[in-house]
Amino acid sequence: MFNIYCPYCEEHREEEEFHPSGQAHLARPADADACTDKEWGDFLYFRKNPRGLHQELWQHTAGCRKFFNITRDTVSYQILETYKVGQSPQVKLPEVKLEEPRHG
Amino acid sequence: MEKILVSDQYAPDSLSERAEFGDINVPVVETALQHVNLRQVATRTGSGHGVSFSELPVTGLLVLRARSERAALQSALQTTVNIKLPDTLQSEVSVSSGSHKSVYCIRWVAPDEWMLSCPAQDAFDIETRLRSSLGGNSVAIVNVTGGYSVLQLSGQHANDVLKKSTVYDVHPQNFSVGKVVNTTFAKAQVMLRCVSNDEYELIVRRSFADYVWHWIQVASKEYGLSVSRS
Amino acid sequence: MTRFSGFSLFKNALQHQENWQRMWRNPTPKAHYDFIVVGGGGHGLATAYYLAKVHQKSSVAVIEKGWLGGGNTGRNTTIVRSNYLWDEAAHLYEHAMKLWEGLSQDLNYNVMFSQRGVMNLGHNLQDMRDIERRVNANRLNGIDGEVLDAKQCQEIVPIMDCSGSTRYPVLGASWQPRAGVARHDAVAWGYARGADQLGVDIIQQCEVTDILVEDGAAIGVETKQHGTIKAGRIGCVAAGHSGVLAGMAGFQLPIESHPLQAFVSEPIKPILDTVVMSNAVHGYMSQSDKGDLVIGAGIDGYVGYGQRGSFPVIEHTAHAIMELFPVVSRVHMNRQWGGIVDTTPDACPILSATPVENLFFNCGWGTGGFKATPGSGHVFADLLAKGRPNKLAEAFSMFRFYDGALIDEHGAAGVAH
Amino acid sequence: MVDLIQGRYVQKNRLPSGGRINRDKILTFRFDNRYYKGYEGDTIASALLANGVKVVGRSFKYSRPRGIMSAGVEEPNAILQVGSTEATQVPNVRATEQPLYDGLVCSTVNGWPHVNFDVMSLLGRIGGNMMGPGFYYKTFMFPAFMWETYEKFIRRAAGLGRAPKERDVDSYDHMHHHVDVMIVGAGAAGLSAALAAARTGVRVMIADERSEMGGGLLHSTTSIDKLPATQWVAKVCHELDGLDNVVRLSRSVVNGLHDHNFLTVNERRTHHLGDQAPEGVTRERIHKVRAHTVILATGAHERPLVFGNNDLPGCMQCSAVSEYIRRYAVVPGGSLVVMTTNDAGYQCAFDWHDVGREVVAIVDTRANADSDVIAQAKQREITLIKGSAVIEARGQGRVTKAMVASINADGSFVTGEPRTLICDTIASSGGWSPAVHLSCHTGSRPRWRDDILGFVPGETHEQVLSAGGVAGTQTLSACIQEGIKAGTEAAAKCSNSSVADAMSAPVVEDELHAPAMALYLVPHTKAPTRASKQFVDMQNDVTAAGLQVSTHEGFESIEHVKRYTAMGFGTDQGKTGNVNGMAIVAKTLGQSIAETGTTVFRPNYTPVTFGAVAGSHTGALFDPKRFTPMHRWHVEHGALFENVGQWKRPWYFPRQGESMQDTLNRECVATRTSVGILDASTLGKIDIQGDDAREFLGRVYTNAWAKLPPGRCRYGLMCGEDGMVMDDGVTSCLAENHFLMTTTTGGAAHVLNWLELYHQTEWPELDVYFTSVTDHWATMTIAGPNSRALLAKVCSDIDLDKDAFKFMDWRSGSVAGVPARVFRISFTGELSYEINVPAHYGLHVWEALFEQGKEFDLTAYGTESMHVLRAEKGFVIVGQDTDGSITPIDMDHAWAVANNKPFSYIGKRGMQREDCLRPNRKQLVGLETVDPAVVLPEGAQAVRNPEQSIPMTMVGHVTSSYYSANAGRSIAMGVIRDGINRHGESVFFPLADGRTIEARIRNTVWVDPDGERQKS
Repeated sequence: MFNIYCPYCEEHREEEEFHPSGQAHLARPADADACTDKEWGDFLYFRKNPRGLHQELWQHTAGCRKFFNITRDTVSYQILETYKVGQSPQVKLPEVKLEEPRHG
Repeated sequence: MEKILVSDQYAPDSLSERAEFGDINVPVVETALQHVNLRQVATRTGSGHGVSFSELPVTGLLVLRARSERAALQSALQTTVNIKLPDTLQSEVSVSSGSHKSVYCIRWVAPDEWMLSCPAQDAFDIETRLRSSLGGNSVAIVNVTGGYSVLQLSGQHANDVLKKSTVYDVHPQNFSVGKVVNTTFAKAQVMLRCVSNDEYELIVRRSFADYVWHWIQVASKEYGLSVSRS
Repeated sequence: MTRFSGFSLFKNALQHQENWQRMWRNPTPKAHYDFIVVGGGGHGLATAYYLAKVHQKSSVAVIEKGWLGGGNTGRNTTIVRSNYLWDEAAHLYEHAMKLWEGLSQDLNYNVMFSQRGVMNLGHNLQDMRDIERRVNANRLNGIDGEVLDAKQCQEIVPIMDCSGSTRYPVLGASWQPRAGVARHDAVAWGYARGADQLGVDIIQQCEVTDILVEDGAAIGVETKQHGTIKAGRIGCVAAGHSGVLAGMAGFQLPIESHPLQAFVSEPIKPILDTVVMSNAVHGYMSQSDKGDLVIGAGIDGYVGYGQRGSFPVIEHTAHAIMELFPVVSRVHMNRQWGGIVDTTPDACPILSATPVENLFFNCGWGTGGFKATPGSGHVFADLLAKGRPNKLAEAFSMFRFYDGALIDEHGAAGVAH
Repeated sequence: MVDLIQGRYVQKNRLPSGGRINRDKILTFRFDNRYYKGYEGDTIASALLANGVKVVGRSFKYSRPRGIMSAGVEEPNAILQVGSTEATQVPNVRATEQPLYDGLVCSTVNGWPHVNFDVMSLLGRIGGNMMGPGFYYKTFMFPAFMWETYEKFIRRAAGLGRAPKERDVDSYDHMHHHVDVMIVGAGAAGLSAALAAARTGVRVMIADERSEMGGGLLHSTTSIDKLPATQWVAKVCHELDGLDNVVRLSRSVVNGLHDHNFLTVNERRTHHLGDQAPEGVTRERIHKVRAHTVILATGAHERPLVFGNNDLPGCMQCSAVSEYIRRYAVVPGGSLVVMTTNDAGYQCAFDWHDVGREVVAIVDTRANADSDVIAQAKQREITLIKGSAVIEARGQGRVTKAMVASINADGSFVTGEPRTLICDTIASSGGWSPAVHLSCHTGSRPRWRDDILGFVPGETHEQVLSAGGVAGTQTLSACIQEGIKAGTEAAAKCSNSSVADAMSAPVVEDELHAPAMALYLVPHTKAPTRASKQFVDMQNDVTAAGLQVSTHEGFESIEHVKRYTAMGFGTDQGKTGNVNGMAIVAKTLGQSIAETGTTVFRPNYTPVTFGAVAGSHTGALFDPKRFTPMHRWHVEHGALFENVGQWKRPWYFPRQGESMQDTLNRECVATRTSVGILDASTLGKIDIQGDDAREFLGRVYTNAWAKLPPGRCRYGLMCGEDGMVMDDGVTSCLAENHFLMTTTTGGAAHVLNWLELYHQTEWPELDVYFTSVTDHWATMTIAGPNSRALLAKVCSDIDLDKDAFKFMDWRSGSVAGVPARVFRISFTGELSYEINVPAHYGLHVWEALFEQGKEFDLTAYGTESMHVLRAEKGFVIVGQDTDGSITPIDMDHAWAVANNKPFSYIGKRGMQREDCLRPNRKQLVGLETVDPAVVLPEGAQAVRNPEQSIPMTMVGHVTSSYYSANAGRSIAMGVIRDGINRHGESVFFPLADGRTIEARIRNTVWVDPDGERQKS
């Protein structure tokens, strides 16, 4: 069970106070109406799901109710950093090769 | 389909004597635990005093929100109720008058959120004065007086009851007098304040108050629970 | 290869068990196969088995990075049922159910498929509406199902608290008599033995490190232990690792891999002869032939490949189990563990071509993978053999997440596991 | 009766003095219907051994008699049923762990008619040869239909103990702790670590599974700082108890070490007192501990050696023999043969010898070992047989002989003729397996060390240290030193004021040790498949031969072998067997143990009751019940309640003699003809303030909000980004920058988080604040033609004139003397007011309305009538009429979709995806049964052609269906493919009971189609 540092409360708190909200830094397309079905589908459903370092969004639901980001290793479950929404992570993630998938 | 549902009761010691009321123009105020009739329970308990419990009368509660205009809120508070926003996270600022302690108390909730408590009858007035003092500033004030029940837990085993109930580190070394945290309380949530050594304030959502009361009864069993009149 | 029977057991007993044959070979991989199945769990081995058996493919390899059945096959709570709400899912799982019903004989390997019935409880009025809806749909799809009231539930499961005095009283249930449980490891081993007998090369301890793509088409895999192995078509069936494999081929999947936890009690004398599931209070339980109570929990909310989750999930499940079966209070929980489940947004699998030609994925089974094993392998073998989906697979294309034709099994109660 | 039997069962193996037992407190207990006596301080196992009881169980597969093998948690055999009443039955209690108390009742879990004369053992002897590994997979397949019959027989043999049939009388709880240093295990290393850490002032917790701390020191003969070890232990415990920064937990098993140093500790608070916990005390407690640093000082388990018939009662671990003698003053037999690969094994022979019983021989598998203990053996004139091994035990139901033969140097074969030694106990020691279990729980893999012949904790990314036996350390002085070092280091990590050298190492004199021999399976003159059974995992009857056969069959991974043979899957989780098993597999495959793999343990270290895991969250505290301010009134007026999420909502208010339908008819008719009242307090309510509140609403709702003026309300529809309906409710404009949003009861929390998510992550630039006010407001809806007249009686400061206070207006004023917000909105289609007052006035206002409503026969109605009334008007309930696959267009709510808004609101793009635009989607329609008396079942599936064969093509289903007294017929709603274009067509509903109901598709409005009433 995780021990999570809330960057807003500036304390470590137990996982039970938090709720995970999926991949971090998912940006809603600025011009949603101009998106193709594929672009919209990518935003809606397709995720990095890495085995290793991952940036994810959590909410301090039982505490300050703020959303914030965590860089966490999805295998060792170690949390490398937590940072506020709008801030940039300090831990660099490995490059992932991603070609443009064809819509077949 | 045969539908089975149970007629539901509150937690033990439930239905109390009905409050009498005649003239409808005299509103009857009910706290969340009115049905338990704690006053009556208080006269009956005598078994051990490891933990003492009480429900405060309806307390005025205002949620205060401000981001960039925190300073404006600060000064509005100072002019209206002469109180400051807490400087540090998870802390409170109280103002007392006379024999009453904490007539006003502001608790840190989040970087842009505080909870102000005050006498119930003042809540509307304070809200109005704050609003007029703030003018067009982007600050939110919400009267949530009816939304919560304010409970007090004290005694030499009060801290043990908290350890059974919340995941937060309530060891006095970490949770010292004047600290306020929002955290879990069993399967409910609580705004928890360390009022003094072995004395804690629990602000819980009104609809959960009965559950919290029931939980406290079970968790205090081994220490002896006494209910104090409030 | 020895056929298993009472006679072979007797004969081997006389020979002090010294003459059993290997169940599968340990072949050295060839440079090229017509078909490579990545992943030696139940689904992958079943795929290989049906490629060889139904489609008479002779050049098939299964590549497994660890040991056969070492992923979710050996970690799940072994429930088999087919009473899914939506037509597409119901047809796929019922296809699997029909294969389950003859599987031990087909494989000559007793997978201990025990049709002891599965009960999905309803605890509120909306649960009961959803149960009615699902059972009605099942019946018209030719899948057995009944709606039970609380009294009938009590008769089938005497240890369950159906008194009505619980926090969320049991109002009724859906009941699929043909559903049940099977012995998970045996499924992998049975398929492995069957596939090996039909000439499939099963290569264990061989980790795929890259999927080789040329001109938009997959041509083989790079492995850690055996270098490059080329292939005509590649099928990835690696629950818990699908996203990683897709990344090797250069695309993402609509999948997140989450921990799913389960636990067993110590063996006790039988008290539960069926499978009881409750989504509303989050827990399900059956009892194995050894006497262990096998209990499943909900999914942890974060991505996790650690084959473990967080303790509160275990606690919540224990609360639910105690609520339903108060007599287990003094029974001991023995062991807990976790699997990695690939969850999709609509709680339905992906059996699909991909943006890379000759590369196919069978993944996203979420919590429902084990029960589909024979059907999944059968349908995926067809997809690999022919290169295009058959009627059962059609709806499960990964591209449904672009056009929006989701099959939303989240929408119906009692179907998440 | 007790006295009668007592004479026959004297404690013949109890020594006249010694041990850590209280001889003044004699305890009587019952084992398999016979009474025995023991002393306070005994475990069941020590008391049984004292009484000369040999057989305590039958094995699972072969039904062989089994005796007590160990003295601790690693015990595989002595698994008992404990409990004197039905409600206090506990299955599968390890006799070696359970303290004895007066009146304890226990019994063996297998064996019929008696554990000493088990019929099944005949079957086991005959069938045992057939039941090799994988037995079940290879048979019972023919004929296929017989499997279920076979399985019934298999299940009959299932299980060890039994669950009680009654509800538990005891309670359980949890407690959270946050500490700097958590020490697991209170042997020499753990106690040293605790003291070293505690003296620095950091927060320390130490937990140990036994009733007394001290571990092996409690039966040790050595001295520490010139004190007997037991006195040193007492001194340390005393000091720890005097420090207020220390929590010391005995009888507390650390069962799990989870991520980020979170530990679960199972404290058995009353197991030593009796069946049932004393009043007010929980039977077990789980301490949930978050620690900065964890020190594992869990020690090691002695490995018994694997040899022929090593499961016979009388075969024990060497250390267990010592422990019984020295701690419990019990000698488990008369004549002892010791077999050991190491020096530690000698101690039990000395202990046995020193209390005056016969040591037949010490059989040392090493040919040339030389060390202090060997000298001591000679001093005692104990027969020492070097370079040999006990290759087989013999005896009927208990050991009577040991077959001893010389073996070669690496222990792979027998070199000499076996000879027979007469004895009743064979103690063996194959070395020590560090108790690495906890170190594995977060994914770390233990590492094999050839020098200590055991696995030690592997690399970890957590702050976890190990000290003592678990780290492979074998001398007492080193254990203590490591403990001090770990304690000091751990304390320094979390404290600035670390006291350097808070503790110096006590003086301990170690003996000279000779290296141990690597031996696991003792060779036999015959191959394992032909020799008498050599057990590796006693509980699951896994033999050396079974392991070899498995590898021959292709199960080469240790994980495969374990699963194929069930090795390590017992309740002891392979504490004594796993390493032996791995060694045997490694040897069969010609690999080293390190190559063969490692053994990974999962929580729990020892089994823990479900009651303990659940804690207090059972029964009435399973889940919170949320009550509205008017709940008391509902209870007093006979309401039946419906669970809606955690809320208790009045479902309906039956009167004497009414059926449910009678009640609904009465409630619905009263509402439409006079006035009804609904407690709507559970609706989610969110206060929204800020200059951009309006803009924000426009982005999260599908419809337009730009022009809603203060004083007005509007229905809003909310979708997910996929365009599917997610929630709905009325939102009111309180002021230009202030709104009150309502949500469904079940959706309240989700919607608030949804708004926060979008505000905090997507649109932080918008000036807006959200606050839940659900609990603040008591909400009551009065509906019906008389609702205005009723309101007028309790409200004098709002102009209720129909033109002054119009439909979809809201006003503030006072109701029954209480400040209120009154909303003229309607979910029934009637003239209707929703009165909101602060919750503490809720009951007052509610009762005032009833007081004043007498003349209108004001009728309370519940959620069921609310459903009927809204369905009569075609109003949907999100979550009932929708299921996450319905767009606003599908719901026939195109009117609530404003696609000309400048911002692409949430859901807009989603509902324009290809599949959402296709024809033939399921759409919400009314369904009118041909027979008006027939009510369609909710959930019934629709087909266009009822004559088709199965599988049928289904075109939709019924979402809501009721009998409507107001419409005088059944009414229903459902989703039907292309339904909006097919009004007037028939669909058919084939039901499970054989009926097929025909219904015509129509609009969803059954009452007041023009909507005149709500505007009246």
